[in-house]
Amino acid sequence: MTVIGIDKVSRWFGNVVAVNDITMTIGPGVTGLLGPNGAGKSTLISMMAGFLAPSTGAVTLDGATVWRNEQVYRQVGIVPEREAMYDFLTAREFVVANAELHGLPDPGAAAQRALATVEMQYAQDRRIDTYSKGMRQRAKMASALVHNPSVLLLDEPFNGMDPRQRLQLMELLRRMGAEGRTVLFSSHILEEVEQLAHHIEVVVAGRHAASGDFRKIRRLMTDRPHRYLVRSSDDRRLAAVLIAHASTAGIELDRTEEALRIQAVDFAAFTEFLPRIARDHGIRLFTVSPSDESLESVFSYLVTA
Amino acid sequence: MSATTATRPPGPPRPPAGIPAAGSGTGPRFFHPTVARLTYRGLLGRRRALLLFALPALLLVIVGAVRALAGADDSTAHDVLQGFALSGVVPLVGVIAGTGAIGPEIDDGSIVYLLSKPIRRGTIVTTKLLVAIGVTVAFCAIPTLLAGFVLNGNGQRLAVAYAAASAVAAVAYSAVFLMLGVLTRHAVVVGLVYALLWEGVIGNVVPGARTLSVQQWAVAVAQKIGRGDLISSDVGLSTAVVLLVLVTAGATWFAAHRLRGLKITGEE
Amino acid sequence: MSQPDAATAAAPPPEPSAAPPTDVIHNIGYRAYEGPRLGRGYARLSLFSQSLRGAYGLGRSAKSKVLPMILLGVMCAPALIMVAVTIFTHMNRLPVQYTRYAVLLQAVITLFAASQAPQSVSRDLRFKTTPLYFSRPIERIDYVAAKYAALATALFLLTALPLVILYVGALLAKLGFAHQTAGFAKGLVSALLLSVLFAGISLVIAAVTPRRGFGVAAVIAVFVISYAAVSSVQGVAMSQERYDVIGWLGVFSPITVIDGFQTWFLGATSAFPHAAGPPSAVAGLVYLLVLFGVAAACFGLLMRRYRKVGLS
Amino acid sequence: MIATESLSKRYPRVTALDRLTVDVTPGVTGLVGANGAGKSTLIKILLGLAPASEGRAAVLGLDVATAGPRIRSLVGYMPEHDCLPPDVSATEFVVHMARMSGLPPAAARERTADTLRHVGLYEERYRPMGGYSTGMKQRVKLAQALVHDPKLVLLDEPTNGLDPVGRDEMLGLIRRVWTDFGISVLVTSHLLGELERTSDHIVVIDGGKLLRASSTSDFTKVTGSLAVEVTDREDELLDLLDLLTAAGLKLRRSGHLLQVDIADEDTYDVVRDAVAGLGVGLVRMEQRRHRIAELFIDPESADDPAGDHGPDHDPGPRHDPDQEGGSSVAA
Repeated sequence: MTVIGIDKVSRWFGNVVAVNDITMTIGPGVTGLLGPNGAGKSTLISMMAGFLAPSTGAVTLDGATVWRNEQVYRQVGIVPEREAMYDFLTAREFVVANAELHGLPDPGAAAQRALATVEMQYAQDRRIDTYSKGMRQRAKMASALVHNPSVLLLDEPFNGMDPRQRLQLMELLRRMGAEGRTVLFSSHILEEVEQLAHHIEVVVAGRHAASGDFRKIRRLMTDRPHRYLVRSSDDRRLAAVLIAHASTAGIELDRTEEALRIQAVDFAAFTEFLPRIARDHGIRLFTVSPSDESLESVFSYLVTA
Repeated sequence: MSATTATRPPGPPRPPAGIPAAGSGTGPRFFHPTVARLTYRGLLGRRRALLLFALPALLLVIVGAVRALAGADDSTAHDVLQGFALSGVVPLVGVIAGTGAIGPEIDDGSIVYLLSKPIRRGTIVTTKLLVAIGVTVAFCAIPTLLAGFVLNGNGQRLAVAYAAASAVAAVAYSAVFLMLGVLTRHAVVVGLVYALLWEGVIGNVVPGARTLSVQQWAVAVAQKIGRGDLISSDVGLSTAVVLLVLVTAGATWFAAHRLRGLKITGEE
Repeated sequence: MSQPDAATAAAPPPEPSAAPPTDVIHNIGYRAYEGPRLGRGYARLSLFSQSLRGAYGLGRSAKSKVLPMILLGVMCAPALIMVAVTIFTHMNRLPVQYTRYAVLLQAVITLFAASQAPQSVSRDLRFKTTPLYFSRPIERIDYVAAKYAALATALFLLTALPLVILYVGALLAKLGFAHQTAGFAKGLVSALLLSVLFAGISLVIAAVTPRRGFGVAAVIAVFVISYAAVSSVQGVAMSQERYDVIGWLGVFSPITVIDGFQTWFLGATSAFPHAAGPPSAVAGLVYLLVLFGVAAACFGLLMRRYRKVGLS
Repeated sequence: MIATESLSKRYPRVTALDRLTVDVTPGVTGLVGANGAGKSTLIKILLGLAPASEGRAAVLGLDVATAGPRIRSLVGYMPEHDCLPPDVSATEFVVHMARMSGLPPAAARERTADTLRHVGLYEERYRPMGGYSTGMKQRVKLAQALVHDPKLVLLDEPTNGLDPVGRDEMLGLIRRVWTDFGISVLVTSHLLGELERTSDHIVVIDGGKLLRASSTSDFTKVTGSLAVEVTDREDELLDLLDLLTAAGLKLRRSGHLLQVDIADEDTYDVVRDAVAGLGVGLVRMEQRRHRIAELFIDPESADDPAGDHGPDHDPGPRHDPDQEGGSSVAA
């Protein structure tokens, strides 16, 4: 169980502030780091990886300072965003070298374990420069896993992967998280983050915008009515009873969709009221579909707030 | 927007199968064989390695032509060894090997695989330096020795003297260019300008600059070894040795210092 | 008013319905293009002119104009001085032969080739613009030919402009017209051949690497090292009084190839030690073959280089 | 627009395309394929830049083997990677590319100004491109593919590297290229959800072979199962599970969702009443749609498109089966 602590961290480059007074704690499980381009995600990951000193504040790993502390790498595995590796090596040579650099007692065996984890043994004796993007990504992954780290930092790991490779990597990260490792990855693909991460950290313009389960974050946005699309056996009657209820701010009939579009101001009251009232009036509900509950909506609310 | 703090769910229960298998405690201090292997393969595995072979080959071709033209002539041998081998081939090979030992890795970002390991960064620098020195010596001092024997059969011990000078210069050049490789992405260009202009032209022409030229320090060593009075340096041997050691150690320390503070961010 | 005057004048007082509409919303949405699509030859010419202009920094940032313009200035300055000296001291000939000028200023020419060849081709590789070119109606040979021709033309401008200055100056100084014209013509011929040779060699080197710095350094290194090697061995041959060897050695570096060629075929005075040009007709022929062979080989190598550069 | 017939491309070590026969009609067509297997090779062949090993292909009715330059003057191409020199302005660059496509100088300038405006680049078009954001660069790349008014554009991963907002804007732009400009689009992407939103048709290539090609609505047909989510409290979810099971419904849990097989119309009422009876909130109840991703799932877990693996290790939030309420599917 390893915890990354980020305490009042800022990082500036000249007058440009990339990370602005961020405090967060990343614990075991899978955490997604989100933010628009240029929000400071890479800077933050670089600081967690010990590649960049915070201008102020402290980045720690189980209490130990990360910057200029090579010993933390015994517990940290890093999958960098950049593609370059030692292309003139085979994956096996590359991962063995990484194991040796970690000073592992049996580098060969450790490398085989790591390559097996990412299912790359079939291609381990080919030079890395013959690999596709997805294979490279897995070789990078193997090198990060070879010393069995308790922390994994991945910067845009899904970049350039095809659908099947994405599914495989997602499965692998999920497994790593389930084993109790602290897995932090950044991504722009909200669909994937939604499927993978228990927990998200959102950074906007260098500031820490939100933290937690995105659905719970959504519920905290009490100033944003929840939008619903509801289809029923009797839309007009349903609309009439709903509009009388305090949880509902507005209803309109969408003729193209043949459904009701509802704005609910009190999420809890509305979701409980709807099935009850429908039952009491004998209205059959076909579709009850929230249209801004997805991570995508939550994210865009956070970014534009 | 209201404050957003959601409680996080408890993490998955099981700890990792085994917290990192600790290595052998304190690692090697000056030389890490794996770093050396990666460096060495990187140097000889990239396209610029061709230049490492081309320059000594060119030296030997020219030397062969000169020998055929002029026979075994001490003065000619001295001119070629100093004017072409020591002031041309050695700095150029030094640039390629010195910057090539670390520059490309920093440039393409693959250095993170070395830096994200429990290894002192000083060790990475000294290991890479040793490899660069080895390569430079192999591709300079040995061809120079051969060239000397071809030219005049080691008359006045010129071959040995200049081979030794090449080796000494190789050490200093490797350190200086390795440092350049850490400092700037344009290390090869800066290094070439330095090698061609300072060492090749100014160091040979402007008297004052000669005291501050690795080449002249190396010549001081050659002067000590060679017989006869063909070889002459503007710098005394002891000054030369002190300067060589200072430059080598200083450059190495500075490279290590900069590598410790090397910032690595994403693509931008 | 959009109505043409003639129409208004000819027409009777306009009725309200025929009046041009004054309240309109024009459609500024997407417009289809119905005009001509000029195809391959035009595209090749566009690439040529863009590359040629680019060699002098035209159409690029102010910073990139600095070096080529300075080099052009440095290249012309000695010619201007010589012309001035010739005119004011009433010399009866120019202080330098037309054919010798480029040899004297080879360092400037080398610097120009070394700085502009990579800017022409390495940049396309580095910023991966090449795929965009090949997605246009040109073929590989068009790209290579346009780039080659553009750099050769840029070099020719660089080497020929000072010759023009010399020639005009010579005529102003009233030196013999026929003699000067013949010398000028020979100078232009070898400037042209030099441009083709230098352009080819520097483009081949530059096309190997996407990194401009490497390209610049490598081109300079190749020209300087080959010249240094040739002249140092020539020096040794000189001290051994082996003049025929001096003549032969010239084939091993670009500028000495030009020197040997113009010595044999254009009757120029050689810049080799002891002015020892090619020693025999065979040697002269070899110089000719080397000159054209290397240029052709460079073109071939460039074609080969871009064979694999499709879209990725 | 594009028709291939038994098109194959074999390299010494791999077969990139294996007897591919597809017919791409006007509109927006999404192209999905595994990495290193066929996509870029197909684009090369379509542009007449690489010969096919076997089979035929025609673009806009022109044979790729003989009419390469003609095709390339009528087709636009936006590469996946960066391709913009940083020290040139967008205007300079796009004008040059317009001329490379055969537009006379005056037309090249006018169309550049128009096209840059259409892709949403305004005062920054005179600044060197080195200072552009990823989103702006993608717009310039799109502009250079459109500037000569092609009949078809090939867009290779146009949303690569964009953040969510930038991606939305780019997808909107791609839709407009077809609906407003009347230019057909072939767009590749690894993000299947993105293609479901943008494309009229989708072609899936796997291992160089055609896996499936059909309209997007065919890919995303509704399934016979109902996704139900209630206000998330673990106990209530389990209670609901028991209640519905007791009512004789077939269902399984997947993360915080229950997937209920729709037996008949009454199923809706059973669910409604159970939720109302428990007094919990009904967050979601909608018919699941098929997703393209299902094509890439191993058969044994085929009913589980998001790759969830049962409740024993909670994978966290699942993807909404149909987050845009059905309106996302371009018909």
